[in-house]
Amino acid sequence: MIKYVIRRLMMLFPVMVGVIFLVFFIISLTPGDVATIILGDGATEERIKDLREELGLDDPLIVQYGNYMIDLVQGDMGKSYSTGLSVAGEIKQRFPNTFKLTITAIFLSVLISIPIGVISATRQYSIFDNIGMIVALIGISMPSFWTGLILIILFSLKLGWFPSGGMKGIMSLILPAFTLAIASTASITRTTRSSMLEVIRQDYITTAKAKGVSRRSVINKHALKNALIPAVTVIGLEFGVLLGGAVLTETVFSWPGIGRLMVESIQRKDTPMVLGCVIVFALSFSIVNLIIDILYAFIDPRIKSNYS
Amino acid sequence: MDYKKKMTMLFALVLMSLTLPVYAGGAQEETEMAKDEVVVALSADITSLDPQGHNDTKSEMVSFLLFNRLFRLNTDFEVVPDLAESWEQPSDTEWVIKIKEGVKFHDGSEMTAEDVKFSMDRSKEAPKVQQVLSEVASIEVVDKYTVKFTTNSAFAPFLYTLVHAGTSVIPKAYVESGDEFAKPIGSGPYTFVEWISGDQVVLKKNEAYFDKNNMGQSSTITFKVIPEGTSRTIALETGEVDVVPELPTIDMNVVKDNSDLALYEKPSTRVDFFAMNTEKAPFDNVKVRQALNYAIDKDAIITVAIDGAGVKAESVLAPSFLGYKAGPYSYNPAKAKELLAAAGYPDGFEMEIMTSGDDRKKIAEVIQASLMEVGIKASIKMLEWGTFIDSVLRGDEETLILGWTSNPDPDATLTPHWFSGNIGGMNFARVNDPEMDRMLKEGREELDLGKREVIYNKLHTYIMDKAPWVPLFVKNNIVGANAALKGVELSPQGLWNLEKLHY
Amino acid sequence: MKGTVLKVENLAVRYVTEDGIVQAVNGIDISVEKGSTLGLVGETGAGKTTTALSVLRLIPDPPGEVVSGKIELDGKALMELPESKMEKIRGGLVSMIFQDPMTALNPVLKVGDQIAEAIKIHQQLSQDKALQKAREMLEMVGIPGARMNEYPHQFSGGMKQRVVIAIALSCSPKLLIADEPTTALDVTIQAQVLELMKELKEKMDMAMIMITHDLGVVAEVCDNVAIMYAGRIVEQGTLEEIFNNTKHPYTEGLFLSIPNIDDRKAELKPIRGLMSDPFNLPPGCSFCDRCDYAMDKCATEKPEKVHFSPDHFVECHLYPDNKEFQLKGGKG
Amino acid sequence: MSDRTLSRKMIPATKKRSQALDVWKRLRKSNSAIAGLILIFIFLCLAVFAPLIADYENDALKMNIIERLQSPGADHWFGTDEMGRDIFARIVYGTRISLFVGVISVSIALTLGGTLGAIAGYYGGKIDNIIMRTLDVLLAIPTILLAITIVAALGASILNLMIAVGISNIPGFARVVRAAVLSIKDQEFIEAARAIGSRDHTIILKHVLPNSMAPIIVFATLKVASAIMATASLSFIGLGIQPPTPEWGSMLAGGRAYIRDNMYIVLYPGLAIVLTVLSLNLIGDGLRDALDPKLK
Repeated sequence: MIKYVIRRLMMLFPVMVGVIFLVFFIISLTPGDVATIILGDGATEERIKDLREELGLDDPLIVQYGNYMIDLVQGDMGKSYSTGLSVAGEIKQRFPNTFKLTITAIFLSVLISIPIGVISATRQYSIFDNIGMIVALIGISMPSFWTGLILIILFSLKLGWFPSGGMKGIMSLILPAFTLAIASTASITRTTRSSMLEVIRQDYITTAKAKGVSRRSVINKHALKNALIPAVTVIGLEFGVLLGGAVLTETVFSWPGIGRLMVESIQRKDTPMVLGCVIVFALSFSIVNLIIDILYAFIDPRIKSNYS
Repeated sequence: MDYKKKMTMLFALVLMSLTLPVYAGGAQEETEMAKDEVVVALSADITSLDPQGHNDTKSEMVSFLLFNRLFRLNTDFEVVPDLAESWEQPSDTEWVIKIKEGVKFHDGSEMTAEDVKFSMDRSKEAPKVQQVLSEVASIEVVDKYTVKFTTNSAFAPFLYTLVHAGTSVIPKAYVESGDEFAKPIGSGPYTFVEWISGDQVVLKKNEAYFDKNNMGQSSTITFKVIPEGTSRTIALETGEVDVVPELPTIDMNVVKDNSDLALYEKPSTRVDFFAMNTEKAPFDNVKVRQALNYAIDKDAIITVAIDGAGVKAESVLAPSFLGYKAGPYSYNPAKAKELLAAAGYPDGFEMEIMTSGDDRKKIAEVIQASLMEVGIKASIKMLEWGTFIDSVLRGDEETLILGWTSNPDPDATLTPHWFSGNIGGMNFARVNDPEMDRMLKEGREELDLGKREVIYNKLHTYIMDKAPWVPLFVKNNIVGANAALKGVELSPQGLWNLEKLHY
Repeated sequence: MKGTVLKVENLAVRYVTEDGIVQAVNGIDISVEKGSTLGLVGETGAGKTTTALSVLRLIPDPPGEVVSGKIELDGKALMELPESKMEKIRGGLVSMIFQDPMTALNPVLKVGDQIAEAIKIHQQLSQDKALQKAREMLEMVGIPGARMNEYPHQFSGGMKQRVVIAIALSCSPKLLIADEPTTALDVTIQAQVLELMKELKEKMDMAMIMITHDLGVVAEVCDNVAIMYAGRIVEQGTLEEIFNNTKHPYTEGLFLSIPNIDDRKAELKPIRGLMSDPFNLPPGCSFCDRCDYAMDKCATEKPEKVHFSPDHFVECHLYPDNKEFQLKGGKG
Repeated sequence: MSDRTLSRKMIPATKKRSQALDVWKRLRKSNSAIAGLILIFIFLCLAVFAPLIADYENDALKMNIIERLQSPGADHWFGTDEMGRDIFARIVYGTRISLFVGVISVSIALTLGGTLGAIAGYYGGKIDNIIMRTLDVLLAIPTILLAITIVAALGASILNLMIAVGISNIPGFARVVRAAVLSIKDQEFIEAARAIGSRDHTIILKHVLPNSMAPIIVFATLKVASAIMATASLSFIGLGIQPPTPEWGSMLAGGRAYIRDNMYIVLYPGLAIVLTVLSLNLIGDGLRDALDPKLK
């Protein structure tokens, strides 16, 4: 098991190296000269040239990439082009906020979608099944900035239940987390429902019933645990969707997270900051999926014995 | 225990562990009833706490509270002394300025001429603000409280350059300590408490401020970052913030109709304009440029883009500027068509409008619609700000939309925009006209106000005749605030003198 | 005889699907005496499993529905019981062993827990006591008690079937229904498992229904045999009567399609054709289009029961008029 | 029931037709999928017959300051926007753009990702490893963030938007196609094709892909929906389709400041997105259920 985790972590390295190169490459395509952008209006040719040299912008892309990687290995993510602040420091401040938001959203979404999925499956084709699924699907069909604004108007302006934005206390977490959560409710509900449908047709469910296990207990003890296995995979994948969704939600709810930071940095062509954000996004996404894979072992004993 | 219960418990636990510490903070805040705190909404985070490390209005608001400059602008944009005690001009190129004695930095040390020189030298080198003092050749310390500036040539608007945040005086010892402005030390009416990236900047009143007449009024000022316009207005309505310096014009009525809120409006000096690249056909043809001046419906732009919160711009500067003169154009599509036909484009042509930002996008759309009326097919190219500026400097654009706020001396705006040497810089229309260059030089070197006015008068007429721009409008600054908030002052640049805000 | 454990009368079950209605069981009568074994024989789709599930009232609904029938288990009329009472009966009075041990055990629960669960439900024991009993059951079916903490995937097929048997027998049911318990197993394991079941049956004095299509298994363990075809019992009798005095052409066909160990050169004579479309059963005898003896009326009239002894009956048009009719035994 | 089990075991050629029929039969049973199909059909009609419904130049593009910000009524069914353009007309024409962007970007992803996935799945081994590990790089970046980065690099335009959304969906399609190919490539009829000497690309194109189409179609349907959503998200960030093109996402993003006083400006484009995305999802879900014999 530990061996497996280590092997998986090792596999992260080539992926991260690739991710960084890819982003490096894409950003290099972005029009606009960083030096000009940093210096802004009225900068002299000479100053621009100096700065380009200072930042190593005239080196071939591959050299710039190499230099970045060398620094990165030494734990140095560089300084933001636009603010001069340390990228690592900035990310350290911002990332926990995004993490807090996405984790809460995942839990909210699980809390909503697993019961809907289970009930829909046990009452396939019932009204609940139809309505439950449609409600879940409406969730992913709404652009989150639109939903967010409507929620703010409704729940903070009209009803005054929650703050309209910012990051102060548990109350301020609810609206953004909910906005984020409803976007991923559908796929988790969908997966739970279909895997539940599959599971409740399995022989071992009949075995359990034949033992005299009550209906409730058959669902909760025998079926759910099996049905959760595919659902858990989707939860892992949805984490990525949520991280992406955070970009919009953070803007609407003035949440000081890393998603907003990344978009702002892309717009400023702030390469070190964008790279820092991407690294953190990719790492956390990969690690969450690793955790999910490990989680399988606790749900599904068959997988545990496959680890080597 | 069944799995549902387990999941619920797990969720509750995670939620608690995530939010408990934060929640404690929230509760504390609620018990603090006395309203001695002012929360200002910002549309974007500040970029730096180093007054010479930024060049944007948000960071400037914070810098103005933390630091002092030798001079400052009052709400009418007149230069008034800040740190300066007295000043004189021994020659056309020399300025000797004496600073107030006994000004203390937040760490208790005293400000000297040494700090002033250090700050100005640093400013000239700082990438973001190096252009501010570009006319200054050297700075010398005369005595403990006196410095001497020498400019490259006679430079009438010199004092105006010393109001820029980039010329803030910072303690030499602090900068040399290598803290890199993590906890900035200034001399201003407020001291630094914390900056939570992307969230807020908190400042505390400086009880030992040297200028007893301009002391900070409320004990804390918090700048909260709220990027989304609608959210900013709502935060004002729910009381989460006390003042919104950049209230979306669309929400003016919401604020007006709410008796708990107050709306402040004041004309700005910012001219939003449509510039044509005179190096590119068909905009090298003056008739085409004039045609566009007739074709664009400025009233529609004002209605659509800024909800009526402004006035038509008739020339390249705001009317309040020295030597202002309105141009001859009015909305007249028929005349525009005539001119286009005369220029050889009776059926119009295709062109591209380049700009950046959501507000300008709307302007672009109205222009696009106006031009459609006279047969010109315009496409809009939206770019990110950085990319936009870069493209503009390289002259990639055919036409562009931009706004320009400047210090109140006309030269600070006219020279960058019209001097041929600034092609590749802020000379957006890429105008290379010796006559214009001559008038500009004359204006900046003329120290007599009356004569300057005449020169600039002629210049306005000349520029508008050549018509490289279509000046669009001068927008009002709109500030929304809690009706109970006192000390809300506006300058042409917007919310001003924030140290006066209090309940 | 010591009394009747199970009595099924006129049971009819159908499945309503999108493609039509499947008449799975069409009015059958069964009774199982205490301590005896009834073999329910027929090919796939004949309705054997449906019959078994009806006894447990586990027909999946939808799409399945019991159209008519009375089921009496140990004197209780099951069709009238509320679901909560029925839960007490399942696994308590009557247990079932399923065809495929590979899928019959919950992959995510330890086998010990799966056995103990039934014990806990029916004998109101504490978790510890139930686990203790589960260990005993496991040992009884020949698996070391220490393996109770393992998961199903750690067991071989035969071992899994033993676990399933342990679950089924854990509460000493009066009736055990075994649905092709050996089909999915290797031939060598089959004999072991059968032997085990037989042994435990004797020991616990249970009645048993053995569902199978394997006449060898029937010969091994059954006292009585019912031959099912397309939802009907076409012939029923004691083991002796069915094997030595075969009356129904279908039964005969079954015998003719097994290889004869004594005469390896003998030609196999499989029953021709496929079983009739269950969505659309013919009005007469369901077997008639595959029957070598078919007559005109077979296609239109349902045959009546003809008794040869109190236990032995057949549903076939050959007999009402000529009770002495002899099947050709594959020779004609 | 037994005959159904049998029919599934039949040879692929006949299987395909009967399966399609079977799927349609089951799909028809699902009310929500049918509702989705009807809605999409309506939107398709709007897209195709847009010129019969409204005048592009005059209703959807032309500024009309006098009639700006009019509430929905007889003249303007969905009201007018801040430039006095008819929102209904813009939504009708927006259907073209939204569906186009969704379909094309998915086609890009399907073509590139599908090819990679098919090659990886069919050849397996080293090739599989190289392709999939490379795609892991793309997969490690959340889709929308990747799309944002790419659009920022290429500049905002319809084409670039489709490229960005397309590229960021490549790994998803590669995975689905690869899984589908894996499940089919060892079946006997593929062996048979190989035995009679068919070439690899013929086998992949003629035998493997047609038989692994089902999960791919489902995935593609759902992805068209998410591509439309991604376009809206990019508009919000300011990287959307350029004005005055009436695109739902940019109508929504551009009109969001009016949400307080003139709710309808964002209500109707929002509803258009919700309905389209919802119906695509309903169809996708219905198809998925109909294609999955286990879920019957």
